[in-house]
Amino acid sequence: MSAKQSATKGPQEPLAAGTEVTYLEAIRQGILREMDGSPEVFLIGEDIGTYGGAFRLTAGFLERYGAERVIDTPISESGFVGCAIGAAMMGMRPVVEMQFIDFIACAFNQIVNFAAKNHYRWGQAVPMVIRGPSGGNVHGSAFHSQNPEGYFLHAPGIKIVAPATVEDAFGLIRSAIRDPNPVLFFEHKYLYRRIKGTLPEGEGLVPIGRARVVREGTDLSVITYAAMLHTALEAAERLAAEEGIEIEVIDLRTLKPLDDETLVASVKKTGRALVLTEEQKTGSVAGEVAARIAENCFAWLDGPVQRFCCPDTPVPYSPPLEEHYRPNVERLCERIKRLANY
Amino acid sequence: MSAKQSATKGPQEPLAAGTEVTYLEAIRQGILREMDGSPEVFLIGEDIGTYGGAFRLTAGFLERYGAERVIDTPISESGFVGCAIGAAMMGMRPVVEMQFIDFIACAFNQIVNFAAKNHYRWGQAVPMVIRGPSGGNVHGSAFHSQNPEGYFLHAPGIKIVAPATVEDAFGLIRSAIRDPNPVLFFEHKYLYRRIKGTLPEGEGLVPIGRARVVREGTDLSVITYAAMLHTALEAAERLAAEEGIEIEVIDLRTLKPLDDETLVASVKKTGRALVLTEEQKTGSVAGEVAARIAENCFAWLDGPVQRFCCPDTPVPYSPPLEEHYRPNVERLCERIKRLANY
Amino acid sequence: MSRSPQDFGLLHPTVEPAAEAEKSVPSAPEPAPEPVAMKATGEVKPEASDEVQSLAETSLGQREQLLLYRFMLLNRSVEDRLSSLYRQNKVVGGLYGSRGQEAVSVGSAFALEPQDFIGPLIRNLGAMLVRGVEPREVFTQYMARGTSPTGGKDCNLHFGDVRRGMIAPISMLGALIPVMAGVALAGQQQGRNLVAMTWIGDGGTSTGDFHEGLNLAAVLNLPLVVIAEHNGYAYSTPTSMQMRIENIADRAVGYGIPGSILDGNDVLAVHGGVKRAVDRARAGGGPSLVEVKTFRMKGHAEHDDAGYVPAELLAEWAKRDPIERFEDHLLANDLASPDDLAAIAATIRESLDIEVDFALASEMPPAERSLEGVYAEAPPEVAVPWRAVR
Amino acid sequence: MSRSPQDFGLLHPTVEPAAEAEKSVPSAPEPAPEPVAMKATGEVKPEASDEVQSLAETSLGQREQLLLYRFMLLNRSVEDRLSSLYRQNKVVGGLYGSRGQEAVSVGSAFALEPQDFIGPLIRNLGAMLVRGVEPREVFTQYMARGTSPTGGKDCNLHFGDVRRGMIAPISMLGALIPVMAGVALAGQQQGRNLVAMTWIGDGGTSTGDFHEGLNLAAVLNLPLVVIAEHNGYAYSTPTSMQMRIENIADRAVGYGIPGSILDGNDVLAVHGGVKRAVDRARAGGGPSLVEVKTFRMKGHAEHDDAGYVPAELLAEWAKRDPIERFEDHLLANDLASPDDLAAIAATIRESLDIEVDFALASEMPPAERSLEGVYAEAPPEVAVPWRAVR
Ligand SMILES: Cc1ncc(C[n+]2csc(CCOP(=O)(O)OP(=O)(O)O)c2C)c(N)n1
Ligand SMILES: Cc1ncc(C[n+]2csc(CCOP(=O)(O)OP(=O)(O)O)c2C)c(N)n1
Ligand SMILES: [Mg+2]
Ligand SMILES: [Mg+2]
Repeated sequence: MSAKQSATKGPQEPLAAGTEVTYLEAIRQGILREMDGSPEVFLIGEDIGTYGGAFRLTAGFLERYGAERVIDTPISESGFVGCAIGAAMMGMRPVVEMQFIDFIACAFNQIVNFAAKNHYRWGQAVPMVIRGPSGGNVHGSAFHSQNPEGYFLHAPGIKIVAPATVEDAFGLIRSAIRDPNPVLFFEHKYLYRRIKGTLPEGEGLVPIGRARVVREGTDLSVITYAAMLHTALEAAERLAAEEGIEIEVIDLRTLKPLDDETLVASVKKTGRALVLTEEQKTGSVAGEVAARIAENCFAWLDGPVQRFCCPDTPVPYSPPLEEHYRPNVERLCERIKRLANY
Repeated sequence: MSAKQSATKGPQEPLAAGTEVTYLEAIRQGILREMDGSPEVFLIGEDIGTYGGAFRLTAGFLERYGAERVIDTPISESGFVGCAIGAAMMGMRPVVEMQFIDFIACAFNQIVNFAAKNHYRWGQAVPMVIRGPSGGNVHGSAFHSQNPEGYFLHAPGIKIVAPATVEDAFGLIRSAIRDPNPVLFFEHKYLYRRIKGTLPEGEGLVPIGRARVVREGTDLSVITYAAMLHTALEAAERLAAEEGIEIEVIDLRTLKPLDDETLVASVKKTGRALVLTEEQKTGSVAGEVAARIAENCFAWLDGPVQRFCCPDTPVPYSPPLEEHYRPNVERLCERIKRLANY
Repeated sequence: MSRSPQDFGLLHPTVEPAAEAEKSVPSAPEPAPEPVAMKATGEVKPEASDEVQSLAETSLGQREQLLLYRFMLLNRSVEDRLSSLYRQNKVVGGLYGSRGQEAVSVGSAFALEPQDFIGPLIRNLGAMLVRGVEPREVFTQYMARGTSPTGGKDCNLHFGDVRRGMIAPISMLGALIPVMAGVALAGQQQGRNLVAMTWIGDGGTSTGDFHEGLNLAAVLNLPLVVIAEHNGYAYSTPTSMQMRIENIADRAVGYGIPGSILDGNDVLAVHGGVKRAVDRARAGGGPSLVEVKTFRMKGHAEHDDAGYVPAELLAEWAKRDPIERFEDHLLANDLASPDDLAAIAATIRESLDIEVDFALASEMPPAERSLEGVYAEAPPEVAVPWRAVR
Repeated sequence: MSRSPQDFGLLHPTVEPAAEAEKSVPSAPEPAPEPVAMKATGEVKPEASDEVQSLAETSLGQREQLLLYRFMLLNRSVEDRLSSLYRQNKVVGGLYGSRGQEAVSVGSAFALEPQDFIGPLIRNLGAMLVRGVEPREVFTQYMARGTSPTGGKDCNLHFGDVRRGMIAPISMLGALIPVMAGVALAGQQQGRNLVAMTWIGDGGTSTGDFHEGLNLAAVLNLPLVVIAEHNGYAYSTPTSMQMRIENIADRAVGYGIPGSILDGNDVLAVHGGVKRAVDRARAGGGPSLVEVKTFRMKGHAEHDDAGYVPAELLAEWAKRDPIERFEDHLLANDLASPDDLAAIAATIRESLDIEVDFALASEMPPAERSLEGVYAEAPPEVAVPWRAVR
């Protein structure tokens, strides 16, 4: 498909509605439209210009928008996140790329102490996006596979978004760029070129703060996001076929602020909840979700709220280790069966 | 009391067992004993030598141990935490002071990516302590009042300790220094000079990883730590006297790894759990605790696991704002009554 | 270039000295005033990598010099009031001052244009006053009142106002430098022809963000002026334990940007030297690092008796008090009479009585306010029309 | 100073050239060998703040020079094997090489003593080999095998071994510098008389940790040598977009430490210049920043075709290939015959066959290992007896 080929190199044009694209292309298309529409939007990060980004997500952007809107930086995550904060306060809409999301740790102070607290402290909005490839399953080892959402969940003033589908990737990056707050946009690198979807008619905006019921079910709610959504859906199909268990699958999409309403409605309906995430279990988003369900759905629960996450270890490198570390469909089905029969 | 006076200035001698001391003095005494006992232990941080630290916790240490073991640094949290990591790998036992714990955000990458993951990655232990004043209630505003434990809870390889009593402060700082892993030791600055206790006979070590049942009760478990322990105990006394409700109060003491055993045993006994912490609620340690209880005690629960925390805002400055923001005895009693009557 | 207080929406009206009554329209430049010499008393020595500003000349005329004087005196007077409020337990939390450093904040901020931005730190009250901050804003902040610029949410000088070109810092030192680089970048992108200015202590130059921010600004050639306040100490840590160099300006070498050293207790030298950096930035010459040599004449904060500072050093620097020196200069050069200066002091005194009373009479904020405003509902407005960015 | 492979527990035995059969006891210094001149081909120019090493002299004798040669060739040969394993899909994840930069890693690590410590980055395989890393350790790491030094837990060169004086980096650039400063500090505290050495790319010098680490080391006067590998690019970013200066060595000025510039493609120049920094550090002279000018002859990683690097630049630097240059030198100065060099190459080839086979024959690690070892049960042993620290 020629549209898709142009996606990996050369200057970019917006692709037509209806075009089939990858998750990565959807993000690129979303940014492209926002940049076309708003001169305030600019990109900043390492190797995003000439090179087009480590994953080539911004290939062609430099040619299209010029060096004033596609800024290659020195290796200084704290520096360029700070720079984006300053520009955002001036009314610009910076979109910061972390080459790998793991490097966000180097900008932690700027994010949680400067960007996140600014509006509360003195009323000045900081509309910016920090995006980058997160997640594992690519044997990237401890520093190229992390899911840092758990670290930032605790920072008041931050929003966190983690799309699982092509449509959401497109609609959420656009909403993130338009949001007047600092938004962390965690892309899952395993999904970049592995899933496809269709570019919508119209703006295709997806609201921040709303979860989505991806599959309706009656027996148990699986709450998840990002790459694990696909694991959940596979398990749901298998369990429906093999065991007649009907799973409701919820894609959180936004991790902060959480969409309590959708969660609670689902769990009240099914009476059972399993939170599935790729995070290390302790201190995870999954823990926060589980705690909320436990608090808000107590009278409706027919079994304990369970979490299925990675264990509390760094992400291991070697394939057998990483496979053992990650939740997979088999083990998920087992857990669900146990909980469904609780 | 002359022993206590010497505590705030001049060279330090270990105080005798049985001496009544403040929480701050207990930490100093613990460090002093470890430094006397182990030449590997050294201190590093800002203004800890000549000045004796912003809270004078290390006053007199420079004179006693010399500049090689009490190292004043430039303002570079990432730099001196990194430096401590390197020294720790060499078999030293650095104790790093954050002048205020809020500044730990500047060393986030070194802590979660270097120190925490090192042993898992290549087998090299990193025995070090990072300690400093945390917590609010002193009108210190957004950057001198934080409880950062929620940020670090998610980092495999880290231990987190937060003592609430003089005895635990003494015993836990000693255990933290002896632990072969990176330990974050969060002192509560509100307690520094407000609570007293007695220096124990012997080493007085308190094991890391063990919670403590501070008050036995039958009706409801309040799980808490640090300054909020005292709020919980006050509420427990009041409710016992006024309502005949018997609260079991658990002091977590170690936040990572959590002592599931003690928690679970208590909640199985009381059937009701309220987690009380000074953190902002979302992404908190309280959430992790609640999720664990919900998962492990489901069949024993007579009411939802509840959290009583600060709201999801930065720490506000002005006294009425901060008082409104923090859990207090009155509101805690109300919550407990409601849950007890669930 | 002529400045008028209205350029910045300055100051409580009652403190305007009589001489200031007829003001020039901001956009109508006056003929360049006669340079007025000031006696050099600073001991600043040239170093290989530095340029030293001559203290013997200034582009500022009488009116501007009197403004400088008034801002310095106002700076000190506000802080003196705060000290006494502190002793009366009216200040909530710590109190930080800039005694002895007034020439730095005032002289440097005075080199800016209305469209420029500052990112002041805790010791840059003078710069904020120059930008039009009213003393009552500072008093209410320190006293945690509901009428404060942050409504009681944040403390001391931690407030900003983009309409007055002012970004609030966070406590973490260094963090503001990349942020001000971003302000400069946005100014460039938006065609606003602005300069961003910020300050950093000797201690703050040790932070990673100082390095990342300055390096980024240098590479992107941003109009950023960073003023390093070399005041002898970082809390209790002398500069010799903060860095292995004598002159912070030497750090400019590593960024390929101009570094200069100024006598920080000479407000004309500060203004002149900083003005050069500002002009260069505005002309597209990129960032500068301007070191000012000065001294912190009190403790780190009001609670700190600074017992670690040798008395001789304090005595030595007391002789170079920037306000007294400037008074001498004004008098010696017939720019003001003793009565003129007394009149300025009197109007400041009177106005501060009013400002303090306002703050004291203000209520604490309503408790529920603590829950408001975590998220913004609307983005900041872009202050100027866009130029085409492509 | 004479070195022997056993000093570092070096290398697979089969690659020892015959000339290396009788080895000196590590503690028995040999008489200083004749300096052997190498033809200077580097274009490195002196700058105000720099000292330029003469390329025309070395303290190393024939045996050491042959060792340098062997390590450089081994460095390249291991990487060539890795490239072909990568093409065969045997490498798990990315592959990073140091083609063209072998003289940097080898020449600098060769200036160390057995008690010293290195903190290598991804392009410092040569330094690790000098410290005694066996090629099989590298192959098994890149192939994620259970026999790898990390048991499959971490990738590529991310492994360390304090017994061989080697600290593993994390991916976050810059972070290793303060950590190596800490190694140097501990060495001082423990009276171990050691020097800590680490490397950083041109790009890595932009990080806050570079600044904080070097500044801290300077203030504490720690025996740390930081080698800045100026290799033209940081991933796709040319140095001109990373910093506004020509010479990274200029950054030393801001820390008050010596900065020097070396021809990074001349192993003798690297060794000589670094040795000076090492000697200074060991003698109590504190840290140094040593810039080596070199060039990254392949992409950032194996997947990167480096289309952004001008072909002429590559061609220019190809002429300065550090291994070929050193071969010319060895031959021209009768330090080796073509047969000698061929024999070294042959032994390397043979040994690498064995090493690769070992790695290929190794199993993947058992899955459950992923759960082990998050926490340490015991602290690291202190390697040397204590001196009194009080
Ligand atoms: C990152 C960081 N670490 C520590 C502190 C605590 N602290 C506040 S002010 C100060 C000293 C600042 O010294 P300097 O930068 O020289 O400024 P001065 O106070 O002299 O104006 C310190 C250590 C801080 N604010 N930020
Ligand atoms: C803090 C941080 N940000 C980004 C990266 C991603 N990254 C890996 S290598 C690299 C380029 C490094 O360039 P340089 O320091 O010059 O070393 P070289 O590769 O040229 O040896 C980048 C940006 C990283 N490893 N660490
Ligand atoms: Mg200072
Ligand atoms: Mg490079």
